[in-house]
Amino acid sequence: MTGQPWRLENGGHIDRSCSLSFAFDGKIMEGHPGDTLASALLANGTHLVGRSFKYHRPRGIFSAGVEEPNALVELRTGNRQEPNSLATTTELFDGLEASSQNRWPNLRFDFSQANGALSRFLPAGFYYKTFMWPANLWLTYEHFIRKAAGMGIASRESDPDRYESRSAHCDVLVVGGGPAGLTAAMTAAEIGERVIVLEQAPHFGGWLRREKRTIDGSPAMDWVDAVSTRLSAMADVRVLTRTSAFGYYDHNMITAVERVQDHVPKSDPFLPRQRLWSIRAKRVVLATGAVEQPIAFPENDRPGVMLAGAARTYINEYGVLPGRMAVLQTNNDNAYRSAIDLLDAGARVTAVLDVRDHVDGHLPNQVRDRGVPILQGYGVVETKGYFAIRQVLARPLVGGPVRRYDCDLLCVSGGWAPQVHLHSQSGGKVVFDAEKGCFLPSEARQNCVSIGSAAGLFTLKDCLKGANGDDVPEQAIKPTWSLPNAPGRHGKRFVDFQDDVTAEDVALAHREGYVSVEHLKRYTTLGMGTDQGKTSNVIGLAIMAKLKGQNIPAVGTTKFRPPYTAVSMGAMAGRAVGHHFQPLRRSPMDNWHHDNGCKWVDAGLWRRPHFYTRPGEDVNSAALREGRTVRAGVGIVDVSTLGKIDIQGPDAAELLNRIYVNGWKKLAVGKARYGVMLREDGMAYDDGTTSRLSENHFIMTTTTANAGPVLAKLEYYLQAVWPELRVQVACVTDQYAAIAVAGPKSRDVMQRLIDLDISNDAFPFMAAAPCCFAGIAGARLFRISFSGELAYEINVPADYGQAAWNALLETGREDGVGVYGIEAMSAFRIEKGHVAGPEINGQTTIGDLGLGGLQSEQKHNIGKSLAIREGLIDPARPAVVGLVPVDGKTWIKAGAQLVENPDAPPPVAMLGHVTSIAYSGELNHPIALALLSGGKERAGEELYAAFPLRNEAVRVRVVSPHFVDPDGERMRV
Amino acid sequence: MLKGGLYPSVRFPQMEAYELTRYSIFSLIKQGLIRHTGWKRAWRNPEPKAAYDVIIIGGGGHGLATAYYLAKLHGIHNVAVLEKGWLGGGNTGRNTTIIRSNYLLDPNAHLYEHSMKLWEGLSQDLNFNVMFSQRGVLNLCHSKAQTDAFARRGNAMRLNGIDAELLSRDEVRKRIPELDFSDQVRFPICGGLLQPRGGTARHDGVAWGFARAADQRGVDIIQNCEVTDFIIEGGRVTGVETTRGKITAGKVAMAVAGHTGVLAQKAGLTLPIESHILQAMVSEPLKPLLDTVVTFGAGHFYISQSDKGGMVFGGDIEGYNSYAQRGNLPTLEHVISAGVSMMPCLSRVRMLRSWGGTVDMTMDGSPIIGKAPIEGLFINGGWNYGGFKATPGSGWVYAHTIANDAPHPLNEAFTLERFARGRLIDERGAGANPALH
Amino acid sequence: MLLIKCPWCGERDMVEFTHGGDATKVYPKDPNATTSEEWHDFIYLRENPCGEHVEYWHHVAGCRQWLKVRRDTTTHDILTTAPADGDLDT
Amino acid sequence: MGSACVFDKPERLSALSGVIEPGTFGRKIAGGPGITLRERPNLSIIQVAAYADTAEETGAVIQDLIGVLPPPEPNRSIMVDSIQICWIAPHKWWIIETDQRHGAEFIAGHLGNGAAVTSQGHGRSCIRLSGPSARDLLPKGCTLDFHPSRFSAGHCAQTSLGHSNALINCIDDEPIFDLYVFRSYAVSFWEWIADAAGEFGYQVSSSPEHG
Repeated sequence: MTGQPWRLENGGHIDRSCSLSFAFDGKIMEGHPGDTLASALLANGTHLVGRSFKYHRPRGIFSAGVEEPNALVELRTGNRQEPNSLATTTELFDGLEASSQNRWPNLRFDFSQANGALSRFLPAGFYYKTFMWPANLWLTYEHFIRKAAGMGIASRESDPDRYESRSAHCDVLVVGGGPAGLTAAMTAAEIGERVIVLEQAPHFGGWLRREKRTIDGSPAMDWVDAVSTRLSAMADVRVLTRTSAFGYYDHNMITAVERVQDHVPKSDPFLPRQRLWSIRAKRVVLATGAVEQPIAFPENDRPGVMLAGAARTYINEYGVLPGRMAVLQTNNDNAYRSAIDLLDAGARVTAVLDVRDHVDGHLPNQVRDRGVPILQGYGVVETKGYFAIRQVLARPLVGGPVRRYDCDLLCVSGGWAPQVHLHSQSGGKVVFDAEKGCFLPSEARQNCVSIGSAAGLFTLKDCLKGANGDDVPEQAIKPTWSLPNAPGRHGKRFVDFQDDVTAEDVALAHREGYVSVEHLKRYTTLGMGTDQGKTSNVIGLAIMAKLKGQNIPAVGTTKFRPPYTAVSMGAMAGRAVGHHFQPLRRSPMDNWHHDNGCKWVDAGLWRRPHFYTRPGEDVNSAALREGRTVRAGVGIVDVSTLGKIDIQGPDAAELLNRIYVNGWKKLAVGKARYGVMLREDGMAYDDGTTSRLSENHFIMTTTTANAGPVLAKLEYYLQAVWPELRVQVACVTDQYAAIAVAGPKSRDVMQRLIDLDISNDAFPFMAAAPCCFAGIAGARLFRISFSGELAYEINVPADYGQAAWNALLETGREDGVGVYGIEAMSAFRIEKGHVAGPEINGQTTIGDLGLGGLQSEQKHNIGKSLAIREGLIDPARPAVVGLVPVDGKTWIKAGAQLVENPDAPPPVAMLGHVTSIAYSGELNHPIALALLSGGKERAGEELYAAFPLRNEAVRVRVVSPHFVDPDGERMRV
Repeated sequence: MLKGGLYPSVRFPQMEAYELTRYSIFSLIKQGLIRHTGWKRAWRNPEPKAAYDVIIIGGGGHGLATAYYLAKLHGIHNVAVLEKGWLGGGNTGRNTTIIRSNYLLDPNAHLYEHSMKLWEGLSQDLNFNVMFSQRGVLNLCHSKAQTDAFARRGNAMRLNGIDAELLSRDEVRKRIPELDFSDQVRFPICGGLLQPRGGTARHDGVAWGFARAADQRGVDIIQNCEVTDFIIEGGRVTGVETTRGKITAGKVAMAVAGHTGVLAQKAGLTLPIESHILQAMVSEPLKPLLDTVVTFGAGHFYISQSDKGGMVFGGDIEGYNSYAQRGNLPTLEHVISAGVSMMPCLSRVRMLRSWGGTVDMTMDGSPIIGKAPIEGLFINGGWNYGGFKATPGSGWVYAHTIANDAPHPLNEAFTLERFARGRLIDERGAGANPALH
Repeated sequence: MLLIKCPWCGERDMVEFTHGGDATKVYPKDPNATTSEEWHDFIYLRENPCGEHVEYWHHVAGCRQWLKVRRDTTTHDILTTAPADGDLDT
Repeated sequence: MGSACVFDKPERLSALSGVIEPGTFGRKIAGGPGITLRERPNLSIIQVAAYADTAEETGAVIQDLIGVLPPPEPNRSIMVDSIQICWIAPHKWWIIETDQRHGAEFIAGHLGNGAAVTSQGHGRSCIRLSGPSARDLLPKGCTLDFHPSRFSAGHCAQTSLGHSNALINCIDDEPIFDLYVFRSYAVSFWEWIADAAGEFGYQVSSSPEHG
C-alpha cells in the first residue's frame, strides 16, 4: 500500500473515511469512493498510464473527462474485459482491476517504442506509399501492421452481463446536469411539464463540482444539491445520472446509455449492466457544456502535461494534487483559476506562460499578487523528461532567449470548445466565433436549444435564474492553436495525441493536396481515435486553415455523427441476443413434438418437426420410415404453420380472381381449389389451396413464409387500389391448428372422428366443409393432398389442437397411425412433382414451374401483363423437370448445377440446377427436381449434376417430375 | 456467355515514366531524411478547361477508375472528372470496404470476378497501396434450405472459375471459434460459403490512388464543381453546365451512384432506381480479433476488422427513400443485435462511429452500366450494395463502353432496357422491391 | 426515429410501420387497356425525388391500415399523411 | 358417423399451459413485487369488421346484443361486466368474452352481410399485467407513452411489444393492462416479459378456469 502520497488533506467530493483497493498493471493501490480510476492513480503518484497508437510514446492522464485521448486501459478481466476504457470516467470500486494497453512487454519497457525513433520515416499515410513489393507479401506486412495497430485487447468469450433498452417520453429533455441544465430543468418542472434530465457523470453539478465557486454567497454545490434534490422529488421529473446522451435522431428522438452497474463490484443479476434509453421529447435543451482545448506546442505530449481545467478538477472534485511544481501555458484568463487552486492546495507555480502580450485581468492579477511570474507573449518551445515531464523551455513568441522552468506538471489551456455534437447531429448548423475561438451552435433543425457553455456562454450569470454567482470579469481570449518550434528544432507538436497526428502531419497533408477537412481527417487519421478528436479536431482544422491562408469557416468542419461517446454493442442489442434474437413461433402441438423426440427445423420464425428420431436413425432413414407408414396405412403431420387468411364479403370471389392466376367465380360452396398468385412483375409468388365455405366466405392458405406478406398485400389492394371491393380479410393462422391425415387408411380413421359422411361420393377430392371433429366444434375438414395419397386436412381451433392430435393417434392406433415430419412430407411432394419454396424462388414463372396452364384467359390478375415479356416466355428458360441417377443409386445433391461436361475448362455452361432432392420410398432410389433450360424437351437426356464444391458430378437422366401416380388416382379413391 | 475465354487478360505493363516521385520504401526514406518536404501534390488542382473529349461526372472510385482506364487503356487523356464535393466523398468513403465476387448469376459473377482480378494487382498498377487484403469472405448459413442455396451459388462460382469453398459447421468453428456455437443460439450455424480471395481494401486509398494515377496520365480532376444541367443539342449531349461554368464534351458519363436518379432527371431520364440509406458502423480499435470477413445468414449483419483495428460492420438499408445520409436507430439496433447474436464477445466492444450513405437501389438489385437513351450520354449507377467491390471492374468496362460507344461483353447484360424486356438480373429473386434486395 | 401520424392512431414510432414505396405509382384502373410501356413505368420507373416524396406506409403492427405520406427525403420531415385512398392535400 | 360428437369434452389447452408457474420471482423488493402477471385463458374473441357505410348499424346491432356501443373513436375500449370491446381498426372491433355467452355465430347471424365476423379467441393469448411497476415494464418493449395522462382505463392500442405484435388494453388505472399477443408467439412473449419484469420483482398468480 502506498498511502496515496498525492492525496490532499481535505477538499474534494470523496469519502476519505472509506478506502477502496484496486490494481493497475498488477500493482495494488488504494483510493476512495468518489474517485475515478484516474484520480486514484494520480493520488498514488501515477501519471504514466499508456502508450500512443503509432509511436508508442509514454502518455499520462491528460484530462478529467470523456475527452481523454491518453488514459485508456483494459478494465476488468476474462469475459468482462473491456479494452479502451477511460480511466478519467471509470468510477473506482473495490477490487477494480485495470491494465495499460498497446505496450509489450510492459508500460515502462515497450519494444515498439522503437517506432518513435523511426517516426521520421512513418509520417501520415506512409502505408499508402510502401509495402507494395513484392505484391504477394502484403498479407505478411499486414499481419505485423495489424499487431502493431489496434489499442486494447477484447475478450473472446461471451459477455455474461445483460442489457436492456427502454423508451421514454417527455415535454422537455435536458441533456446535462450542470448549472445551466439544472436551471432549465427546474424552470420547466415548475410549470408542470414532464421533464427528463440526463447527466453523464455520477453526480449533478457539471463544472461546478470542479471549481471553487459560490452561488448566493455559499458554496455552489449547496445550490446544486438543493436543486437536484428538489427535482428528484417531483412527480413528473425523471433524473438520470451515469447516463450519456449519444445520439440525436429524427423527430426529436434522443438516445442515451445509462450505466446501471458499471460502478458496482458485484452486479445484481436482475439488473442490466447498461440500459439504452430512447427518449422522444417535445423540446430538447442541450446543456452539454464545453471541453477545454490544448495548444499544440513542441513535445506537448509528456506525462504530466495536463489540461488546466483537469488539474483543478483533480484538486477540487477529487482532493488530489496533480503536481507539486507547476507551469501553466494559456491564452485566456479562465485557466488562471487552476494556478490559484494549485497554490491554495500547496503546490508551487513556477511560471505562467501567456501567449497574450498584455495580461491584466482580475484572475491573472490575483496570481501575480501571489508572486507567480507571468510571462506575457511567451510560449513553450520544448519539454524535457520521458516517463514524466521534468522541465519546460519557453521563449517569447516574437523570438528571444529561452528560459527553463523545472516542473512535474504542465497545465495547458487554449480555451473551451462548446460540445455542439448533439446539436449538429440533429441537423443544426454550427458557426465559428472568431472572438471566442470556437464553434457555436446556430440555427437548429429540430425543436432543440443549446444553453450555457454549450452555447458559448461561460459565466454563471448566463446559466442561473433567480440566483447569483461569483463571476469575475475576464480579459478576452487570444485564439491560439499551435506554437512554433525554436529555430532549427523539430520537436513533435501533437495535435491528436491518441493517433500521434502532429502539426507536421497536417502540413504534409496540405503539401500533398489532402486539404479538404474530410481528406485531412482520413489521410492523417486526425480525430479518428476513441476520443473522436474532442481535443484535436479544431486545432487540426485551424492549422490547415493557416496553411491554406484561409479562415477556419472556409475550411469547414466535419459532420458530427453518433455516438457522442462510444456505446457498448451490448447496450444497443438489449435483450434481443442469443436465444432471444428473434421470437420463436410454436405450433399448438409444439410440446407433443418436443416430448416425442422430434428434431426441429426452422421455418422463418417457426420451428417445425423435421423428423422423429428412433435409435440408430438419421434424417433419411427416419423420413423413409415415416413415409412408409403413410403409404402403407395412415400418418399425420402438423401443418399449422401454413398461412390461413379468412376472406369474407360479397366481392370475395372477385378479389381472388384479381389475386390468383386462375378463376374463382365458379368455385362451388364446399369446394377447395389450388391457386397460384404472381408478383406484380409477373414472376410466380405464392401458392396454396383456397376453399369456399359459403357464398361470400373463403379461407385462403399460403405458404408458411408468405403468410404475412400475402396478408399485407391483400390489405394494400383492398385499401389503396380497390377500396370499392366489399371484402374483409383477417389472419387466422394462429386461430387454427392444422393436421394433415394421409394414407390409404386415412378415411377409416377420420370417419370415426367426424360427424360427416366422408365417403368418396359424399366428400370427394377437393371437398371442404365445416364439421365437428372429435367433439371439437368449429372444425373444418378439407380433402386435399400434398402427399399424393388419399388425404385430409383438419383444422380445429388452436387450443384444441393437441386434443385433435391425440384423438387421431388414439383412434388410428389399430390402423398403425404414425406421425411424420416435413422431411417425409417433402419427399412426398417431390415424388409428386409438386413445386415448393426451392422452385418458387422468386426467379421462376408459372411456365417454368409447369403451372402455366392455370392462367385464365378470361380475366386479368396481378402480374399477368408483365408475365408475357420476352424474357419471361423465352423457351430457353429453365423449367421444372425430374432427375434420376443413371446408376439408380447415387444421391443427387440439392444445389448441384446441371452441365453437359463437368470437366470442361471454366466458364462451364450451366443448364440449370437441382432444387429439391429425396429418396423415393416408392421407387427405392434417389430422385430430384431441377430447373433445367429447355425443361421437358430434354426428357431422356443424360447430364451431370455437378457439385464442384465437393468435387462430385453425378450422371443423371432427365425425367418427368411426376415420379409417383402421375394421374393422381390415389388421392381420388 | 463470353466468347474467347472468360476474362480479358489483366496484365500490368510497367508504369510509364513519372514526373512525380514514385512511391516506394526508398522514396519514403529519402523524404524522411528531408522531413517529407519534397512530396508533391498527389494530384493537380487544375481549373476546368472549356472542352474535353470526355467528361466524367462524379469523383468517386468509379468515376476516377473510369478516367484512369480511359487514359491508360484507350489512349483518351483529354478527360475531366467533375466532383461536386471532395474526392471519394460519396459511397467510396462510406462503405464497409468488402471485396468479393461470390455471385450466383453469370453476368454478376463475370463482372465482379473481373473486378477481383483487377484488385489483385491494383496497388502495383496504381503505385498506391490500396491495402487489398484477401483474408476471405465467409457467408454463414443457418438452415438446410440456406445451405442448398449457398451450394447452388458456390457451385456456379466454381464452374465460372471463381474460388469457393463450402465449410461445415466444424470447419467454420475452427476458423472463427468466437462465433456462437452454444445451444443458447436462436439460429444455429450449419456451415458457410467461403470465398478465400475475397477481403477488404482501404476505401479512401482507392479513390486517391486512382486519382493520382489518372492525374499523371493527364486527366483533370476538378473538385468543388457541381454539374447543374446537361447541354443537349439535337438529341445529343454536348456538355454540362456546372457551378464553375459551362464545359463542353464529346461524351458525358455519369458515375454518381446514390444520386444517379437525381442527375438523370436533369437529362430528362427517369430510371428504375430508388435512393436509400445504408448505415455502417465502426468500433474502437482493437488488437486483432477477427481475421475473416463474415456475414450473418439469419439477419442483416456483416463484419470485418480494419488494419487500424476497428471492427467495421453494417447491415440492411433503412427501407425508405432518403438522401439524408443519416439513418435511424431501429436498423442500428437490429444490425447490432444480429452481430452480438452471431459473435457474443462483441457485446462489450464499443461502437465508436456510425454513419449513413445514400445508395442507388435498382429494381432487380443489379447495376446499370452502358449507354443512356440520349446520344453521347453514358450511365453507370444502381450499385445497390455492390459498388465498392466493383470499382476497378466498373471503371474498366465503363471506359471500354465510352471509348467504343458499345458495351463490353462483361457489361452488355446491365442495360436499362433489361427491365422492359424481362431480362432481369435478380440475384435474390426479390422482385421490383429495393427493400428486399 | 421517424414519428408517423397514422390518421387513426395518431403519431406512432416507425417501428410499427413498414414502408410501402412510391405512392404516385397507381395500379392501372383498367388493366386490360394498359400498354406494356405503362406497366413497365408502373412497376419499375421512379421519380426518386430529392425532396418531397409521396409514399405508402403500412401500420402493420398497429391498426393495419395503409397510409399515404408526404415526406422530405432530404430531411425526413413528414409533411402530411392520409388514408391510402385519401387525399394528402385535404 | 354422427357419433363423433359424443366424445367426452375435449380439453382446451392454452399456449401457456405448462409454461406459467405461480410464485414470486426476480428481485426482492421491499413492499412486495412491483409486477403481477397472470394468464387469461379460454377467452372468446369475436372480431367484427364492418364497412364505412355499415359501421353505424353494426354498432347499433352490437349494442342491442351486448348492451353497449362499440367505441367509434380509435384506440378506445369499453367494458361491460366481463365483456371488453376494443377498437382495432376503422369500423372494426374485438368483442372479448370470458364465456361463450354470445359467440361468433350468434353475432354473425345478426349482422348478415353488413360485417364480417371472425373468431380469434384461439389465435391470441392474453396476459393480465398489473402492479405498481407496470407502467415502467411496458416501455422496455414498446415505444408508446404509458404515462397515466396518456394511457389510462378505456385506452387500448395495437403496437409492437417485446418483438411481438400486441393489443394492449388498459382496463383500470390501478393500473391493470390486458396484453393480447398471437398464440404462436405466446411462449416467447412470456419469456420476454418475465425477464423484463425481474428488475421489479414479479409474482405470477395462477389462472382461473376463465379469464
